[in-house]
Amino acid sequence: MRVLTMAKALNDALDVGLEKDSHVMIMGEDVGRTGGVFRITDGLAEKYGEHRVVDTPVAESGIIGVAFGLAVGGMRPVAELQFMGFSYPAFDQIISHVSRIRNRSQHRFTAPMVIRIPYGGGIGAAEHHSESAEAIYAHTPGLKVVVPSTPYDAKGLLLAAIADPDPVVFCEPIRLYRAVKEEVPEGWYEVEIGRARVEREGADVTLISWGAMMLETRKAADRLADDGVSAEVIDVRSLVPFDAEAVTASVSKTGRAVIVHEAPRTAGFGAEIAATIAEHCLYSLEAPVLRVTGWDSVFPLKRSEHQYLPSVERIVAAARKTLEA
Amino acid sequence: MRVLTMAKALNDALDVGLEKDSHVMIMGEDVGRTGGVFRITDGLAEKYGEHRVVDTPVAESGIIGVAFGLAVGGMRPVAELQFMGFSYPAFDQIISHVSRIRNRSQHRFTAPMVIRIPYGGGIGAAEHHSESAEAIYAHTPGLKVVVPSTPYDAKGLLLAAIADPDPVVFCEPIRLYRAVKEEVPEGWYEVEIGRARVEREGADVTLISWGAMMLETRKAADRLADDGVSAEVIDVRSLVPFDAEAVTASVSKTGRAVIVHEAPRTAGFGAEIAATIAEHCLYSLEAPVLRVTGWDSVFPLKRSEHQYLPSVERIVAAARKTLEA
Amino acid sequence: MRQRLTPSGGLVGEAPFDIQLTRRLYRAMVFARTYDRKGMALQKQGRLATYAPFEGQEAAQIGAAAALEPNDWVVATYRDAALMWAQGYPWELLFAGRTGDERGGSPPEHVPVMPPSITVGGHMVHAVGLAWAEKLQGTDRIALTSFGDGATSEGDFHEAMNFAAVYEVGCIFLCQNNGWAISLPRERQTKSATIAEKAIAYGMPGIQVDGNDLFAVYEAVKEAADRARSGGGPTLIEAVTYRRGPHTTSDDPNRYRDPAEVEEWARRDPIERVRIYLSEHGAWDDEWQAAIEAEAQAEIDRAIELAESMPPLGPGEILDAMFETLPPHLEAQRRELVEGLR
Amino acid sequence: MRQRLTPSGGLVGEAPFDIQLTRRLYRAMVFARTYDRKGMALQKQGRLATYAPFEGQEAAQIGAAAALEPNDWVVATYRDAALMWAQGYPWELLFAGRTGDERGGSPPEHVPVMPPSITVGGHMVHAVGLAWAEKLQGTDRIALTSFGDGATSEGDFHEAMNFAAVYEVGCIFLCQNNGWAISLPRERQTKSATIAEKAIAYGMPGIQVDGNDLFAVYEAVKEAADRARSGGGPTLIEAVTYRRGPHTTSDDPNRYRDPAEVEEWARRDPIERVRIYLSEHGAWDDEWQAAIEAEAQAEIDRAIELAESMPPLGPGEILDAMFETLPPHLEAQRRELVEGLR
Ligand SMILES: Cc1ncc(C[n+]2csc(CCOP(=O)(O)OP(=O)(O)O)c2C)c(N)n1
Ligand SMILES: Cc1ncc(C[n+]2csc(CCOP(=O)(O)OP(=O)(O)O)c2C)c(N)n1
Ligand SMILES: [Mg+2]
Ligand SMILES: [Mg+2]
Repeated sequence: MRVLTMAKALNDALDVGLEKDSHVMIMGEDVGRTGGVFRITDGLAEKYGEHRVVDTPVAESGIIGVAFGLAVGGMRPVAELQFMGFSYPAFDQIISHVSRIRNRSQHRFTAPMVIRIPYGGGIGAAEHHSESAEAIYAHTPGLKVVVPSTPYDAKGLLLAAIADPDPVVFCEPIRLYRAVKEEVPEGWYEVEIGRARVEREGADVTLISWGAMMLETRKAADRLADDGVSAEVIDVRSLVPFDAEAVTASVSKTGRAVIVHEAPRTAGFGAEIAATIAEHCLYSLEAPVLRVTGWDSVFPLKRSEHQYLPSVERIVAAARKTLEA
Repeated sequence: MRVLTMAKALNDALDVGLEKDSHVMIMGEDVGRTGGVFRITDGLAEKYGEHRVVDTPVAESGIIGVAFGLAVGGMRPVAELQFMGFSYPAFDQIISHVSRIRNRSQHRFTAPMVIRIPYGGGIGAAEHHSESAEAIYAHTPGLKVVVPSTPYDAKGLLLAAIADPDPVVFCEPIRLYRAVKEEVPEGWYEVEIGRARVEREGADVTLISWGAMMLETRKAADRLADDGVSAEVIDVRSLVPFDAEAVTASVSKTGRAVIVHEAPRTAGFGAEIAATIAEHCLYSLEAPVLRVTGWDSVFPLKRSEHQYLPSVERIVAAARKTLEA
Repeated sequence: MRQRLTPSGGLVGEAPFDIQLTRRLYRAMVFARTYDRKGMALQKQGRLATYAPFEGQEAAQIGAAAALEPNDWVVATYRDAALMWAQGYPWELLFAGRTGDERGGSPPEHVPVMPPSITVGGHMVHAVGLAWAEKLQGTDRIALTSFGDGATSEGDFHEAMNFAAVYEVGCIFLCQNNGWAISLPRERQTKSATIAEKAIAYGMPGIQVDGNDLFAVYEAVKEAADRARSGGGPTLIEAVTYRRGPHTTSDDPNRYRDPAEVEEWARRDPIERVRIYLSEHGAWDDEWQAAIEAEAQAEIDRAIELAESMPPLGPGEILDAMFETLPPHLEAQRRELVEGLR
Repeated sequence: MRQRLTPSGGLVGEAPFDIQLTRRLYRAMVFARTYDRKGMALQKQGRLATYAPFEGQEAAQIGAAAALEPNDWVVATYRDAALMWAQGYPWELLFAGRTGDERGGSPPEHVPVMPPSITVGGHMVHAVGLAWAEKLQGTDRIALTSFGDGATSEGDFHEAMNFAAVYEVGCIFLCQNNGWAISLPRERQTKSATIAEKAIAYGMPGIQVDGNDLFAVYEAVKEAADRARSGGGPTLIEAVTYRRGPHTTSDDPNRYRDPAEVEEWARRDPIERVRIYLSEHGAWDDEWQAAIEAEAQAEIDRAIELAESMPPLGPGEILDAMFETLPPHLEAQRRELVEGLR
């Protein structure tokens, strides 16, 4: 089987999606001729034409609002917002319209569309280019919110998102685009939206994360293993619907939980997970539920990025703390 | 002392603010001649002139972005967004600019401004008019987020917000504008931002809420008292900074917590509070931390509002559940 | 400003259609006004939530719809009940929305009208997307979006106009400039002399018409529709009219505007001028007037009855349209909801 | 399109200022280009994060700044280093920002220039607010905001223009139309024939000038500044220029544009035409050129050294400018941060 990066796996998913259904179209800033700033749409405009892979003006609200109209009108748009920091001008369209039309019209109109958003830090990018606003979308009823951390999941989840009858915010961890390669099947396959993945079984503590932070989380589990601590690692993959069952089953078993994300801590999605655990696993808990997260600050510029992002050390230290508790 | 509604107390705070500092100005849709759709700015344009109480075009991003420029330029704007549902078009300005300029410029430029946002449901309003998006603002580093539930706090917190050197999102529970009256001092006084208020002491369970849900929460505490259950009631008042100390002190004492808010549950601010409790009070907890919240749905229209809003019954039932656990 | 029918019913140039159609549209305007006045009255009785009246804007709405084909898209606002109805949206659903029932947003399958937009400005881009979807799917359906003068201040107006022109989609932008955005008069919303000239910024034709003139509105929209349908792209139409009532039933216009202005505009009534015209052509009499008013009354009464006899959404049903299939957390919340209502 | 100086250095009409000032501005443009090329070179060495070059746009930026008073506000973008520097922003801070240091956003107290906007379109409203603040405080300071052609597609452009005109604030909107928004050419961004004519939509004067023409840009901005300062309100200026480099160092323009276009524009170089003009007036020679190039090189090198010798923010300092005083939760996080770095 072909071994692909996440970037290529996503490109492949879009290719397969465009191929299969003539209603699928791609739109966004620079997605056409130049193949997107991360080259995720590379070659697709040439292959499918500029009416199916459409460069748009620099106007995020317009992109999402027009994509919404396209979706209601029978198309299956996959809209790219260049960076999560540039999804904010489209926020009103996403929250007031995209997420609500099915309810507003009681199923009469629907917006089956995908909003692809490169997100997260760790590449020394300029201001606004390292945002992690997934909790904001997760707090918006009517959206599904998905974050792959592997090439296989990226393709399978993106195809599931394209097939989904409801709008999906598809968060792509920039740092993972080219960080790892793995085998990715050809053609159409789906990874079910709403299922976490227990990436590694363990007995002593559950490490819960998603997106690029899976890199550090995996390493932290390795580090803990070296010291004889058996960490279970869960890749959440889907924030909405959130697989509460997978998380509570694991924490009920291990009695300890550390949640890792790079978004700011306060009211981040880690809080939701901790709250879920506090509600459902209290009697199994042997230690406080800890969060290792970005700080309640602006994401720093290149020189100070390392101060912000959760490190392997911080994750290991938190896990140890739960073990000592 | 005068006995005022929250609406009048807010009007009074603005009056005192405009009076005291000629840099204070009010801007927003219909805030001038007609005194705002909720009459919070009633009479102020007449008293201070239309250059200090300014009607704006219908353009929320413009209102906040221009207010931001005014603040950086030395003014103290108090911008009104007509309903929280109409704060979304301004979201980019709030998150990308208002909340960040101090950090972006390392204290060189600042945006001391207040964003007043009527919010919440319960008055049978049209679509988009009953939003509770406080968690989104609370998740935005660089903003303070305040929610009064009494006329006294409303005035004191609004004056504190006007005096604050940093931007404050000031959420005004629509349902409380005219629901209760209380004594409100004349002139300038401040209620410190960042302090919760233990509204009622109790021993058995802590009920934590803010905004309009304080009405139901108080009633639930009464109902519980009738049955011999002593509930401690905390009005959070300030989501950022959040008074974790007040909450953890209380829950450490009672061993039980029920958090009440009307925003959708997933990733709502209740999750943050539950997570804080799960981290800091685990060894005192005698029951799972419960949340009584709005559902993960669009806020329903008038005829079904009662299905959505947390009721006294639901709060009482949750408290009982923690007591039976 | 284009005009075909003066306030005193005089024709300027030629009538765009025959007397039969004029009578039909006159009748539609009478229906619309009946609905609107009933809406105001019902709200005062507490039977509707906030109501936004459109009295005085009937020609703009009925005239525009008359120029469309039955399956053209309409994407309009809280003040566009007449337009939406004329394109097929049933009165009872328009009422149902106002009683505070989600099902008011769900027109029958064959009606190409979106539920009314409550946010100002955000819906125009949707019409652009719909028009584009039709173009991509090779149909000849077009889209008309209606909005107020105030809405042109929103950034989304700009983005919608720009996208429509860039992709040359068949979208008609119908601005009902009714002089006010709640309490803000047109002159203080924007410095451009007209709304129509804003079209220049997008390389799009812009037309200003007398919005109280059924013929002129019809003609302008027809021209735009023909252009749109034949691939000529979008058009901005400014229909100059007036909001004779309050912004909504929660509003008190006496706080900010001179009643004399309202009287002035009452004299330019869009229905009366068609009545005079018809009358002068021997196509109107008291009897017919009484007959259509009675019909209108009956139809509107029936619509209210239908709307009010709808049982409210059952316990838990408020969650049922959040997704095509409820995910587990919503299933759980639904159970909790039903439990909590017991 | 207004022009005062042709690509071959010929004067059209009169020069807007004397030879001495022309020499000063020529020198400034040489400094700007030196900075810009150094920026590209340093990025390739990995010493700067992404860099957005402005080669070819020097006249637009230096000409605009020359028409301002020293305390007028400038609110500009990632591609406006020359403009910002000309208004007092130190080179070393411009570099510092590009190395990825927050202190690059903190100009000295007396410099009325906002840190560069990285988001497209969102900063223009800020300039409107600043200009309004000055008006309300009774000063005669005005504000100039600079942005690209692509930025005019954003809703915030529309809202900024509209607010500026409605409140008649002293704000100059300077659009550097450099032909491209990353890979999207000007013609596919919007259907209007020019950017300048978008001003009509706001009842504002709009001027299109040759943006590679120092004299024409200066003159247009001066005219707008005079109007703004005397209470005449805002102006939109479209400076037609060209982005000769890539969008940023992460971009490969060969994927989407014809190199012939770049060559074409190299022949319209904004610096060269001033050189010819000066030379023809006996105010330029090789020696002086060598001297100012050396000065520029030295100043830019010193700036880099300053920027690179800045120690990075110390542990925990990334939190210190979140609020005037750190609230308890940030104090706690700060301790956790410092702890975690040990
Ligand atoms: C985004 C948004 N902002 C504010 C409002 C509140 N609001 C409702 S109608 C209105 C005025 C709209 O004026 P106009 O577009 O002229 O339409 P009209 O009501 O006159 O028909 C405002 C400000 C809203 N509904 N949506
Ligand atoms: C709100 C927002 N959307 C998208 C981007 C990504 N982006 C950066 S520059 C740019 C193109 C801007 O073009 P233009 O305004 O013409 O300025 P230029 O780069 O040509 O100077 C884009 C799309 C951004 N920075 N901000
Ligand atoms: Mg209006
Ligand atoms: Mg450009």
